[in-house]
Formats: sequence, C-alpha cells, structure tokens
Amino acid sequence: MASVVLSEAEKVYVVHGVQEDLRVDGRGCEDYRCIEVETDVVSNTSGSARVKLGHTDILVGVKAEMGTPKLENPNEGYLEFFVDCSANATPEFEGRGGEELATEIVNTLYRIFSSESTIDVKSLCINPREHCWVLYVDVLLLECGGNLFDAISIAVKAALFNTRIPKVRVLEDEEGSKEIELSDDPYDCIRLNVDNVPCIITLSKIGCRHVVDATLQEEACSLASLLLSVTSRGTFTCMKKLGNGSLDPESIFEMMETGKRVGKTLHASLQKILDKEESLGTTRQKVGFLG
Amino acid sequence: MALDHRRVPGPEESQAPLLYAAPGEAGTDAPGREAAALRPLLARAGLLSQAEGSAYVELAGGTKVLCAVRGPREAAEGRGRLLCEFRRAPFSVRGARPRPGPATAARERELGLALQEALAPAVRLARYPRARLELTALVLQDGGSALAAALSAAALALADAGVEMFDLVVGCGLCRAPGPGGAWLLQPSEAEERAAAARLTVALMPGLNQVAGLLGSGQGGPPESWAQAVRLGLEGCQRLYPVLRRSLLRAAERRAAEGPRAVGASA
Amino acid sequence: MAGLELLSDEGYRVDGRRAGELRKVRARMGVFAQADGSAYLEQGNTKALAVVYGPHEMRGSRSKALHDRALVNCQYSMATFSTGERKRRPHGDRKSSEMTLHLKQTFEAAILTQLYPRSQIDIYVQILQADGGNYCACVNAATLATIDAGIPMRDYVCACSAGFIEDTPLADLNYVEEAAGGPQVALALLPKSDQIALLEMNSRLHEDHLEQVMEAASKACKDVYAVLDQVVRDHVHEVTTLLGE
Amino acid sequence: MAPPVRYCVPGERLCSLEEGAAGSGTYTRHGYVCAALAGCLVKTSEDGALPVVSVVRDAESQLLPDVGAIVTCKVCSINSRFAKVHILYIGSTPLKSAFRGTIRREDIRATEKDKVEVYKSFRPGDIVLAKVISLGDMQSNYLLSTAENELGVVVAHSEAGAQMVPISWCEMQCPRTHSKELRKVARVQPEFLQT
Repeated sequence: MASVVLSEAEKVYVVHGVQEDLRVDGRGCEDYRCIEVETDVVSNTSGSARVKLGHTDILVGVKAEMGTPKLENPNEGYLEFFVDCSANATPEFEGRGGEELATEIVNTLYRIFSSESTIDVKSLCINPREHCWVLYVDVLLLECGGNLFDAISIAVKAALFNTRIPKVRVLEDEEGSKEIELSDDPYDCIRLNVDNVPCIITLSKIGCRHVVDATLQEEACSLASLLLSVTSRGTFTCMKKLGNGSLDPESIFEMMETGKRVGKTLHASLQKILDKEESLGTTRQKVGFLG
Repeated sequence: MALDHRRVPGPEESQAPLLYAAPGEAGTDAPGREAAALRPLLARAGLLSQAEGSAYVELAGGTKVLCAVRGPREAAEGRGRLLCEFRRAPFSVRGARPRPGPATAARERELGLALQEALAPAVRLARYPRARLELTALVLQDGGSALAAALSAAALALADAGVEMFDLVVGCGLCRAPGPGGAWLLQPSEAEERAAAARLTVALMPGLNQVAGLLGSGQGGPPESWAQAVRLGLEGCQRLYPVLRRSLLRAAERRAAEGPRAVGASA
Repeated sequence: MAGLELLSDEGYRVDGRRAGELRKVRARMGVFAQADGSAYLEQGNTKALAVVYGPHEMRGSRSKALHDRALVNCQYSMATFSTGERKRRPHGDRKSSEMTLHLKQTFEAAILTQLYPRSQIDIYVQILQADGGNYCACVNAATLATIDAGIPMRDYVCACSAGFIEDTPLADLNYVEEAAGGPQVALALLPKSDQIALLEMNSRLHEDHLEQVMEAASKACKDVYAVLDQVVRDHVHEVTTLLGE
Repeated sequence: MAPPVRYCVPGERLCSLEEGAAGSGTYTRHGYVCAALAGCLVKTSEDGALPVVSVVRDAESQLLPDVGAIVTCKVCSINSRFAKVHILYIGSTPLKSAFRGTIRREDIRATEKDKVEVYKSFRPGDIVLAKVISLGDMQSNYLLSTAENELGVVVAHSEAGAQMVPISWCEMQCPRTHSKELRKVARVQPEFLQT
C-alpha cells in the first residue's frame, strides 16, 4: 500500500489531536470524510459505481454472466469477487505487486458476503442445476488514501444497487430440451435487493481512542484496528482485527458500539444518495472522471 | 481451466456423498451440550528436532495441529518480520479431498495472515532486526476450531524456539447455533461449526489481558450478541492458559534435564 | 461483413460519422492528487486513465538504470469489466504485454529522457471501457498525464487509428469497425515536427492505398492534437489562476 | 544441593521493579519484570545492588549479530572495494544459518586506510574475526570491521593448500613451501588459544 513515513513528532501530533477529538483534517473521531458516490459510470457492465473517499478512489463493475450453479447449492446463483490493485494507485502494485493486498480484500469480501441473508442468491437461479447468473464483482483500486475497506464496501453496495440483470425465460419443448430466451426489452430486468448488504466500518485505534475513516497518516499511527461489517439494521456480519497490535477487551466493546452507531448513519445516507440518483434517472448529468 | 495432464482427469468438480446425508444424521453427536464447556486440550512443546521450535496441540474430538518455527534467518528488510503459513493436510477435512488451486490457497493465506496478525503483538520483533521468523502451522485433522488450535500451537512453538515474547497467545473458537436466539458454543466441533450461523475465533494474551486477534463472520446478530461472544471467548482463553503454560514448563524442564549444560545449577 | 454496412452510400459510418471525422474526445488532467501526473480521456466510448510517476530513483534492481537517460517504464492494463466479455486478468496477458511495449517505445521517442539520467519514469494506463482504438486513447491520455507531471517532451504525442473500407480511408475506428477485420493502421505522431513515434498496421492493404490511409491517420492525429492542446491550455490557465489568488 | 529451579513462560510476572532489575530474557512493563522466554529463572545479586533477574535457556540458540558483537566469519568473495563474508559464529555460539556481511576496504585496518588493498588483506576461504559496526540498510547487509589488532585473519590456507602460520601483523607463511602471503592478521589473544 502506498506508505507514508511519519516522524515521531508528527505521530505525537496526530495522537494528541485524536485525544482531543480533533483530527488533522478538522474532523471528529466519528466523522467520515466527504464521500462521493456515482453509479452507472461504465456502460459495458450490468452495474457500476465509483466511490471517492478523500484520496481513496474505487471503481467497481458488476457483470452478470450465465454459468452453472455450484453443486452444493443447485438452486442458487453466486457472486465472484476480484480485486485489481492497479499500478495507478502506487508504483509498488506494478506487475504482481498488488496481489497480496488484493487477496486480502477478496477474502474479506467473501467473508462479509458469506451469510445467506446478504443477497438473495436464489433469485439469481435461472433453472436449477443447469443455469444461473454469476455476478462478477470486479473492484478496481485507482488511488489509495486510507480506509480502503470501507470505501470498497460502499462501492460494492452501490454497484450492486445499480445492477440490472436482464430477465430470461426458460422455454421447454416437448422433448424436454430447454432453451433460454433473453427478454427483448432492455428495461425488463431484475434488480437486487441490497437492504441487507453490509458496509465495512474500520475503527483504528490511535492512542487510547479510536477513529473511523482513518487517513494514510492516521493509519501509520495506528497499531491495530477493528474491521466490522455492519448492516443497515445495525447487526454485524463480520469482525476482524487488523494490524500488528493488540486491543484492550474494553476498547473492543466500545468500538463495537461506535461501529453500530456509525454504520447505521452511513447506511442511511448512502441509501439516500442512491435513491436520489435513481430518481433522476436518465436526466442525471453524468460526471464520471471529467468532473 | 488449466488441466494437469499427469493425473487422471477426474470431473471438474466433485462432491463428497456426505452432502447428501439426511440432515440431523451428523451434528447430533453432542445434544444439548453445555455452552461454556471446553473440549479437553492436549499440548506438547518441543517435539521436532529439526525445527528450532515446535508444538503440537490436540483437541478432544479430533482437531490436531502441528506447528514449527524456523529462524531467525537473515532477511533483506530492516525490521524483524514474522511470516506465518497456515496449511491443511490434504486428508485433514471431512469428505472430499480439497482440490489444490488458487481458491484453496487464498483461503489458507487468509488464515495465515490472521495467524501472523495475532502473533505479531506477542513477539518482540524489535529484538530481531534484519531477521525473519518463519512459522508453519499444519492442520493434520480438522475437527473444528482449527484456527484457534493453530494459534495456541504457534505461540507455544515460538516460545519453545526461544523467541523473545511479551506474552503467550491463546486461541479459542466459538460458534453460534443456528436459529434465532441461538447460543454461542465454545470450541465447537466440526459438525457444530458446519451447522453454525456464525463463527468467531478470539486470541488473547493472557498475562497482559490484551486481545491479539479476532476473526469471525456470519449471522451473529446484534452487537450485544457479538460482545457476549467475545467475552465468552476471552474467558475460554483464560481457562485454557494453564494447560498451555504447563506444557511449556514441562518442555523447559525436559530440556534442562537432557541438556548437558544445565544452567539451573547457577541459580 | 454480411448484414452490416460499415459505410452507407451517403458516406455515413455505423455511428453516423463522416469518413474523416473523429469521435468526441473529452479529457481532464490532474484527476488524482497522489500521482505526479494523471489524466482521463474519453474517445467516444473508449475511456482511458493514465498516471505518471517520476522521474524518481530506480525501483527494484539498480542494474537496469541507464547511465545517460531515464528509463521509461509502462504498464498497460484493462479493467476486467471494460470489455463486452469479462476479462480474466487485467494485465500480464500477451496482448497487454505487447501494448506495454508499444507504449514504452512511443514515449521513449517523445520524452526528453536524456535530462534525467539514472532515473525512472513510470507511465501506467488503464482502460476502463473499451470501444476500439485502445492504444490511441492510451497514448493520448498518457501524453496529457506526462504534461501534467511536468516532464519535458519534444512534442505532444497524438495517436489515432485509421482503416480502409470500400476504397475510403476511415479515421478513428470504433469497436464495430475494428471487429470487421479490415486493414487497420495505428499511428502515433509528433504533430509539430510530423515525426512518427510509432506506426503499426495489420491485415492486408494494397500498397497504392497506403498513402491515402496514412494521410487520413495523420490528419486525424492533428485533429486530436487540437483537442489535447485546448485541454492543456485550459488546465494550465485554471491552475495558474488558482495560484494567482 | 541447589535450590529447586523455577521455570517460567513468556508473559509471566517475575517480580516488581523494586525487587529486581531486568536482565536478559526479560522485559519491564507497568513496573514489573516479566519473562520474555520460556526457560528457568536466574537471580544474580551483587553485594548491595538490586538482584538482576534474567531468564536463561539451555542453549543460546537465538542470537543475532548485534552492533559491537565479535563474530567469526568466512570470506566468500573479494573485489577491489570490499570482501563479502558469511558470519558463522557470534562470540562462541554457532549460528544455525549463515548471515551475510561485508567488510569494506576502509574498515579493514585502523591506520593508513587509503593504502589498504583488499586482496592484500583477505582471500576467499579465510576465517576472519570481525566486529559488527552496523546492521546495514535496505541494500547492504551487515557491515563488519577488522580495524583492531585483535581482529583479522585467524586461519588461512596457502596456495599450496597448507594452513599458514602468522609471522607478522601483515604476513603469513606457508609451512610447506615457505612462501609468504599478505594478510591482515589478527593477534590472537592467549585466552582463546586452545592448549
């Protein structure tokens, strides 16, 4: 990851600031940076979203392709995650340099989507044992300025919200052979219910307090952080300690409380933005990277 | 899909017949067990002669983990590094042999990283500049709570290797029984783990009372339920600690008795 | 190509352009803050992102350092969702490696590398959406990013493709026209001095027509130049007024 | 008879800081001395002073080259600027895996550094006593120095293959051919000589 080198004095400055609930960029400990979300930015995909969180820039594309259901779940479709830590973010990621981080992110994504209620995978089934939709969720890391996991989870949720899967019908003739017919109407499509898709809240322990949405500088001051994936109802689907430090048991319980509180607010405002964009429909001015 | 032509190509995917077993056949082996009950644990440090340090941990009911530490070896980086590898023996899991491939490797890497991040706070890495410690945890048999057993074994192996540490690390696994209001069970068996709605592994440094690692996912319900699980897990770790400690002391005594240069006399 | 008319009798192409007309080119410089230079460019529906790091100390093995000039290091990658059919890998396949090499050669010809001996300049381009003319969009985006990074160049590098269908040279092919399999020329030009930085042609074209196609391509490159130049001037103007305040 | 030996494990509190000072294999935290190793507890008290609490293991297997340590190494290659060596021993403890080190030309001897030539000081295969002066940075490995009388070549073989005997601080002689070869010879201290 793009690393910043902080001197001892700088670290002390950051830690003391956090102690006073005043961070280097003027935020409080539970404030996010300004989040920019835009959906439907890549027209080749079934759904896409770009999220900019401070200097962290994420582009997610979802492609629905037809595949065969997994043997153990014959009447369900499934999601496949792929993360590309592109060299755009930092030259260290050139070639295979970003793979280690990419694997870590992919594993975390699988983990937070592992619970059955997250996405209704049954609706992705076309006909059991034979055809289903496979949603390839491809995450492209364009710039990293701290708090990758949260930004990625927001982008994934926005992209899944934006995803439109064409409706198909299964036609069966007398001999029992099946044929799949794609709907002619491009507006006739399945939408996914993303109400239960969680967002990741990473709480970084700095000094004896914790902050949400740490910048790169703050991440350099933090030895350990707690990753929580919180649904819109405030339940957790995943928790994980990150980093090479340890945490006090009491601070973990505090962090969980904060995570729940912040998570609920984050979900509410994200849903509001997505609904607003949705209501504008085609009249929306697409900004993309030109804005 | 790249095929390995040196082998007889089997089907692309295969399933163990266990999948089709009627529900309730398995998983009923411990009906109504007490939630806070721990499975008896056997720990033994220093059993491999080639590695600098090693440990073996077995949980009653069939989880067997072997851990070995090599190093400190020379490294290119300036700071000391701890490299952890988590591997499952091909015969370790119930049912079909896992197909070696990128998916399996990625899962093992996640657990390896969890192992590393949980042990790093306990090891005094500052004492090992320009060196790396290599740790391998091999799961011989997975009967549930494999990561927790690996964590305990890894800490024992590091201590056995004479690596300077702040504290030991004890791991404890938990899972939440399916259904609403399901209770959290300590150190679940493989069947319980498979049926569980949520799983959690906690790692504790018992002397310092610091949580070294936390990894869990699933439908654990509201934060209060998770918090309770963490508490329960930490308590479990505290209860396991004496067993691990004793095994380490025994290893130290054994070494002192065998070693020709017994230093005990100088005390 | 049966059933698809690439050039109508009235002289219009599938997307309604005239033969020598470019797709709409839109671009923005300075997209990212952390990189030394960055640019985003849309050429019709082809979208490319370029980022420049450097000149900086050699990364990795120092033995690759050139004692008299800077090493230009490129990587071309395509987002897995950029194409119609999902790509399995963003980079590292044969086609991407070839593109990487082409980019490297193009920019070695344009950047004044002798000013930075023993150092390295990284140019990373990413195709976000592919609709024909990927190489050209990448070169144009990378030019803007290099300018944004403040690295001295001999001239802009402007690239454009051209094809030849039904005895007419077509400028700036889109995906449909590329897929038709006709002859195709990709040209990277230093427009002020009319020097060719890279020229690639595939498929079969009669020698007599080559000049015509080249003419079309170089005209298209100069049209691209006009657009890029405007983008750069606007950007510089914007930056200087911001600084002036 | 010796008193019963107390064994301890990492993280165990041994005593408070008032009762003892932290020795090797221990660390201090919140005013207590805690064990960092699994081994047995040793208290050494010098008259009047606080007893030093340390934890020792049977074998010091985990030593790493540290700045100031005297190491024994084997020269593996030389060029005009430096000699590359493998560190084999730290003090009298063998290392399980060799660490690489470098002796730069200017660190070979203390005087007339500019006149030193590496090939007149070391040859590949020589066993050299040296001192660690730096752990090095990202590019280089351990930096060693032989700029002391007691440091330098201790064992060397002549071109004829016989082990040479030192005849001065800069020369060694082959007992078989009586040819002299140049080396930066260490003055081996008598206590290290095995009788």
